[in-house]
Amino acid sequence: MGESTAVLVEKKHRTLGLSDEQVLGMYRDMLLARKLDERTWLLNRAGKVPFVLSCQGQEAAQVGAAYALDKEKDYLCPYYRDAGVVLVFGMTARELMLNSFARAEDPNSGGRQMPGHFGGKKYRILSGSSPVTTQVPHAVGLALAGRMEGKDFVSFVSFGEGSSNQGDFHEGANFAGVHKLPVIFFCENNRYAISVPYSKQVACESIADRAQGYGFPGVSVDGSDILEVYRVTKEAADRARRGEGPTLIEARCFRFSPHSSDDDDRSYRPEGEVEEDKQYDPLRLFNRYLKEVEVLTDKLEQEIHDSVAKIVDDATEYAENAAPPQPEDTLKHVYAETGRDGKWQ
Amino acid sequence: MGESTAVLVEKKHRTLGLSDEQVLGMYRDMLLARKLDERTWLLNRAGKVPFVLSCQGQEAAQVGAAYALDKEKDYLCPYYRDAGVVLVFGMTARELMLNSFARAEDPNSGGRQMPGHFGGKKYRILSGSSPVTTQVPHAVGLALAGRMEGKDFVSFVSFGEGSSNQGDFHEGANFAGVHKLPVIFFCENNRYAISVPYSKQVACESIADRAQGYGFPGVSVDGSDILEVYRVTKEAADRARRGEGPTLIEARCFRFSPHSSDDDDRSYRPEGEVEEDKQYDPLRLFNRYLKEVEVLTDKLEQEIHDSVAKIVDDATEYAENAAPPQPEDTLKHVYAETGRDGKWQ
Amino acid sequence: MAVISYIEAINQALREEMDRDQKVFILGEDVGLKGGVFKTTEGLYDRFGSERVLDTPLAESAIVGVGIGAAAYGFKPVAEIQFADFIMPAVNQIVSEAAKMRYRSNGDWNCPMVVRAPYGGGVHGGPYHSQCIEAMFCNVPGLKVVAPSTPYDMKGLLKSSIRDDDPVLFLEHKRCYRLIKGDVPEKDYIVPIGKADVKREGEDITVISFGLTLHFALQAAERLAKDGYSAHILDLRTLYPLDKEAILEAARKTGKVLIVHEDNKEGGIGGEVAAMIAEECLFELDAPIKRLGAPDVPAGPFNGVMEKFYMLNPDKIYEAMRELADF
Amino acid sequence: MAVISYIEAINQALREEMDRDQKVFILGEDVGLKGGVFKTTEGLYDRFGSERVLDTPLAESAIVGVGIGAAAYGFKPVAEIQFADFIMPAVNQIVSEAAKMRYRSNGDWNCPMVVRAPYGGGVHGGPYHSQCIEAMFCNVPGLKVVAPSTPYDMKGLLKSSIRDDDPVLFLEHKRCYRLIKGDVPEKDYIVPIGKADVKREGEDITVISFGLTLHFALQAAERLAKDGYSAHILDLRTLYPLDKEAILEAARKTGKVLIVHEDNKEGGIGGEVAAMIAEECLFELDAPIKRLGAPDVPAGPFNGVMEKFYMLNPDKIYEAMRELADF
Ligand SMILES: Cc1ncc(C[n+]2csc(CCOP(=O)(O)OP(=O)(O)O)c2C)c(N)n1
Ligand SMILES: Cc1ncc(C[n+]2csc(CCOP(=O)(O)OP(=O)(O)O)c2C)c(N)n1
Ligand SMILES: [Mg+2]
Ligand SMILES: [Mg+2]
Repeated sequence: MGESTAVLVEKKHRTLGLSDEQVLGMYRDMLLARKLDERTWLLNRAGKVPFVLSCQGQEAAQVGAAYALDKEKDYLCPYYRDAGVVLVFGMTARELMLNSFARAEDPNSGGRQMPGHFGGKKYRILSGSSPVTTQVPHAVGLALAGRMEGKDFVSFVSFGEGSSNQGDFHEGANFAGVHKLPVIFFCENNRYAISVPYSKQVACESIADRAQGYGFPGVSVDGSDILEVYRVTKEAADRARRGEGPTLIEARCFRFSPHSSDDDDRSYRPEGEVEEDKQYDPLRLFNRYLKEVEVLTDKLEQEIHDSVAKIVDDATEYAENAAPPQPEDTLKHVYAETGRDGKWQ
Repeated sequence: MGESTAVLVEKKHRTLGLSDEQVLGMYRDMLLARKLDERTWLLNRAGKVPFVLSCQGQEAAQVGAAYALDKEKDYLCPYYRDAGVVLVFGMTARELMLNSFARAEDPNSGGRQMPGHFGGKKYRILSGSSPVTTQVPHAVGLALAGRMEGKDFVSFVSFGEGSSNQGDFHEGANFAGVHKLPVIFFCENNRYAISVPYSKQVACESIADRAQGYGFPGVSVDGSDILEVYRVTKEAADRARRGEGPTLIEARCFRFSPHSSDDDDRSYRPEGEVEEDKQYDPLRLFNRYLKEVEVLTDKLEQEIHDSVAKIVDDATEYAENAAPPQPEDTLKHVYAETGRDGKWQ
Repeated sequence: MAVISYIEAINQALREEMDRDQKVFILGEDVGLKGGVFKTTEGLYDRFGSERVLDTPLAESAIVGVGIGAAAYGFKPVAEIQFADFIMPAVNQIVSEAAKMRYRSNGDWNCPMVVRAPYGGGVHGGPYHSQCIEAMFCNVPGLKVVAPSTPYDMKGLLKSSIRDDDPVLFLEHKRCYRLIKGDVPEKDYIVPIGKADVKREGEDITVISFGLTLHFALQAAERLAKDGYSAHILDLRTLYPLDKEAILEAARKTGKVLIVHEDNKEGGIGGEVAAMIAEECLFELDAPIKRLGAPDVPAGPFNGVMEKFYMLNPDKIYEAMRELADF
Repeated sequence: MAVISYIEAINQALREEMDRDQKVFILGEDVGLKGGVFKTTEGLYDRFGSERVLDTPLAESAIVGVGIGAAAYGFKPVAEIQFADFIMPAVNQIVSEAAKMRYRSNGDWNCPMVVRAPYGGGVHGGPYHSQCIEAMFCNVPGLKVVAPSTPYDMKGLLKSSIRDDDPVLFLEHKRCYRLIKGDVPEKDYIVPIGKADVKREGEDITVISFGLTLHFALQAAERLAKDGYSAHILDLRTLYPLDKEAILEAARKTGKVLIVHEDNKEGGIGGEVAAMIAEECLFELDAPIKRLGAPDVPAGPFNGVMEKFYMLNPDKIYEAMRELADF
């Protein structure tokens, strides 16, 4: 029976059209996200990195969703935990570490924003801010722009479940629904908004229930199951590209870390909860799957882990030694500096 | 068969626990709302009243809902078309006309606000403003206050379907859902937001669909059928008073007038649409029902119409002759004038 | 040159810019089929279609937020807020997002969008269709705030704003829409953002204003001229960042300054104008820097008697000008 | 008297007012079980329960809007905005609703609520956890804006604000939370809203400030004293409406005025302060009215080097004070 399960499970990624190389890539990206994250906590405790926002527990949701998109043309409006998403779209470990160290070379903001505030035109990642959920209408605007240009890209926006209670979620989703725009609304529901548990945030069973009010499908998916996340996101992307409009996806995740490096979650999380949640550690689950289907051998696993460790070391060293911005850089980029006709000088 | 229908129908208001007197009162209030409204348009065209916002076509929804509430204790956050709601709660024709003429004595705002911006502490009507949907969280706050005091009143808030697309609708409804507060969210869906038709405002079939995202029931009702509106609102009020939380009601209405006296709807409404909609004139439908069940006789009808006409004349005359505010009144009521401890002087 | 109204200038600027650049599009409530509640977008829906003149759901934060996304992509959205009073739900998108997009991304992304908003009183609009909202936005680096007073400036500044690479809050005084008329060239021209303009040369006192009150001041200046005093009148045109050089030059010109705006006096942008002068050319002044604004109560009671009391008019401005001239 | 911190003063004021008046309650994000992200509400959840210390959904417009409804009913809500930067989604509820409730209802309804918001930089917060937001609200009749600098004022002003019959935007400088300590009486007292306070008597120059920069100015004054100059320092405490009388008196006292605030210079509230002086006592001045604020770029780059460049500090303030003293 172990055999047949393995075969059944094996069918899973192949059925989804994912090659062995691809799932290994997914595994590697999850692992890289996790390991970079763990490193930033160490750096934070060592006083080298002033702030950390974690992706731990949400890597399957992030990497699974990102793999379902087209890295060559789709647009992202990620949120602060989405290291897993931006890594898949090409942001390098060095770039993420430059971001954590707030170095001049950081492509996200040149050290201007807190870590986790992603952005990069070359990756089609729209710069994000701290006030939650503002990115939702932006994603709708990107999709609208694509539609007006006759492009077939999809616009992907992610946010926490707490953030889905902001007006901007409602207004953005409704706009996309009315205009049937190619947007994927991706909610990473880790059941906490800082200290506030799900039951004090929303009264519906699933954030996906909200889609009905906007006239498009809502899907809830196990966010620890990377292949399921891939599957539903791929379906949403296909729908969107076919011109059938938006989808709301809720990925049910866990938050393994405190909200941020400034938070102490012991005051509000039941003892033992995190440990229990870690049963569903997406990394471990995917590792197990890949071994069961014999795509990941012990040797390969070792190689991947070694290579990821090297990448993390290299990124840390590179970023730590990179130059900070110049003080006067503070004055740059408030407005465009060179003019076109009629422009500010 | 005509007979038996009548009997069946007759059962309707009785089944709902409404006496003949009550339904006649409802008819009278609908008629009064309609007639006052018609008069203000005449006054507007005559240059006497600078602005009109109409309730025509929505009277059944308004009066039906208001009758289902407890006039002695429930709180209202109505919107600008809700003459029918506030009349039931005790606002007089004179007061409404004082509002239209912007007189000093106007209890809503002393001539400070445009007509249709209702408010009156004595009626438990919280003062409303022009930016749409801001009243939704207010109603939730009133309900929260009642809950904290152990009161059993219900808080009723109404708004157009266009306004249900504002963030404040979402945030307010979600808050009420989480805290299971006694709020009735009452959407008067007249299928237009000024010139924008329903299809360009929302993509869901009914505004009531949105309730699912907040974990409470959503009901769509024929807003031209006053008894149905009464029924569903009564149910919602009972639920709320039993501590079972909010309800979202969509009343499907028609807008018989242009958006306001500043609007010309011929540029955007299909020709003949209003005429067709008038088949469902709630006043006519209720009149027919009351006659079918023989509660309204021709004689009674005449009496009611005469008395309403008199009330409208009296209100008009009274308000027209009432004093305007003093210019310097402009400076009053920015802050409290007399201090308590620690207060602004 | 043709004489057109302030509102016609808006309509022309929009049409010409949309003809000129396929990336320009309009979004807002009732801007399409209806042509806007004031008719500023009249005829554009027919000419450019429902995609480029987009009737949106009733949701200001989304109107601006969706515009930001499209602008970041490379479009040039012109978002209409139906009344400036209703911009409040969009403050987060304007201040936190549009204005900071370039800065926070270290110049990687930008947000070339215009947010048009009809502001001001004198139209029986009550407290929510009368407000001046500029002060709220004239402290937001990354944003530009423009408020033209004449059809010529309107057309030229709206074009500049649409062509600008950064977000512009574009304020139109709704009382001026049909009241103010003026010469406008037939051919394409622009008026640069960031430059104030002397609307009347004079020697005795300097009046600094913009919008409706600028016209009132011009009228008052005529009356003052009969008293034998000549007023120098500067139209700010851009409210943020202010044209400091022009302000100081105008102040120095006469040494007596009166700042006039329709907004409440305390916290109105007149404070910044006065402060610039008091910081940079205090000793060139011959009189205290005077400001005239609305009383510090919420803008615009609906009742006509109260509205008149609240609003400035040429007489009230004349009194203040005369007093300063006599000083 | 006991020496307590600025943040302790907040916590005490909240606790005492909640003890004193059953109608006072707190609502906001993470204010309950967690005791607030800064711990301002620590211990209150245990003492008063989940209903009077309400953890809300993540939705600022609802936090304020629900508060307004409860305040209109007769409660005294104290709404917490987690960081002042996140007040933007609630601007409509604050400006259109809370501030205008009394006026628009002709005095029939009112809105006695407090909106607390931690503002200011110097905490490695980046562009969205560092902003000064007062300028946006200091032009809104019906609203009061309070920003204490010391534990004594904090406790007394928070009590006054909670007892006030009108809405108060209550600004707490988050860098001061644990940095600033001071004497606070054991027994109940209040500090009146609307009154500025002389924090240091002096003869040579007048410095007008509030918040963190007030403390920097006090430090700079010590250094300046060694140069032989004495600085008179006024703490605004209430930012809207301003205490004009106290401002003019302080300006007259020395004839040389420096206004200092952490916010961007252009459009900051220093403009209004300077304008009041330039309008009312220009000829009593011996020097131009100087202002010192942040450069006109979005507040608070995250990187420490840039943040330091952006923020004022005692040295920068000393330089400006010395220059004015030498004038
Ligand atoms: C408008 C706004 N309000 C408050 C905050 C402070 N804040 C940052 S993250 C957060 C909780 C977000 O919860 P959720 O959306 O569930 O995302 P998660 O962090 O759990 O992934 C809060 C309250 C903010 N960033 N923006
Ligand atoms: C925030 C805000 N934006 C815009 C407006 C202008 N406006 C007034 S009513 C209205 C349409 C409202 O439509 P709906 O909610 O369907 O109500 P209806 O008038 O149809 O009853 C608009 C756009 C407003 N009052 N407030
Ligand atoms: Mg969460
Ligand atoms: Mg409608």
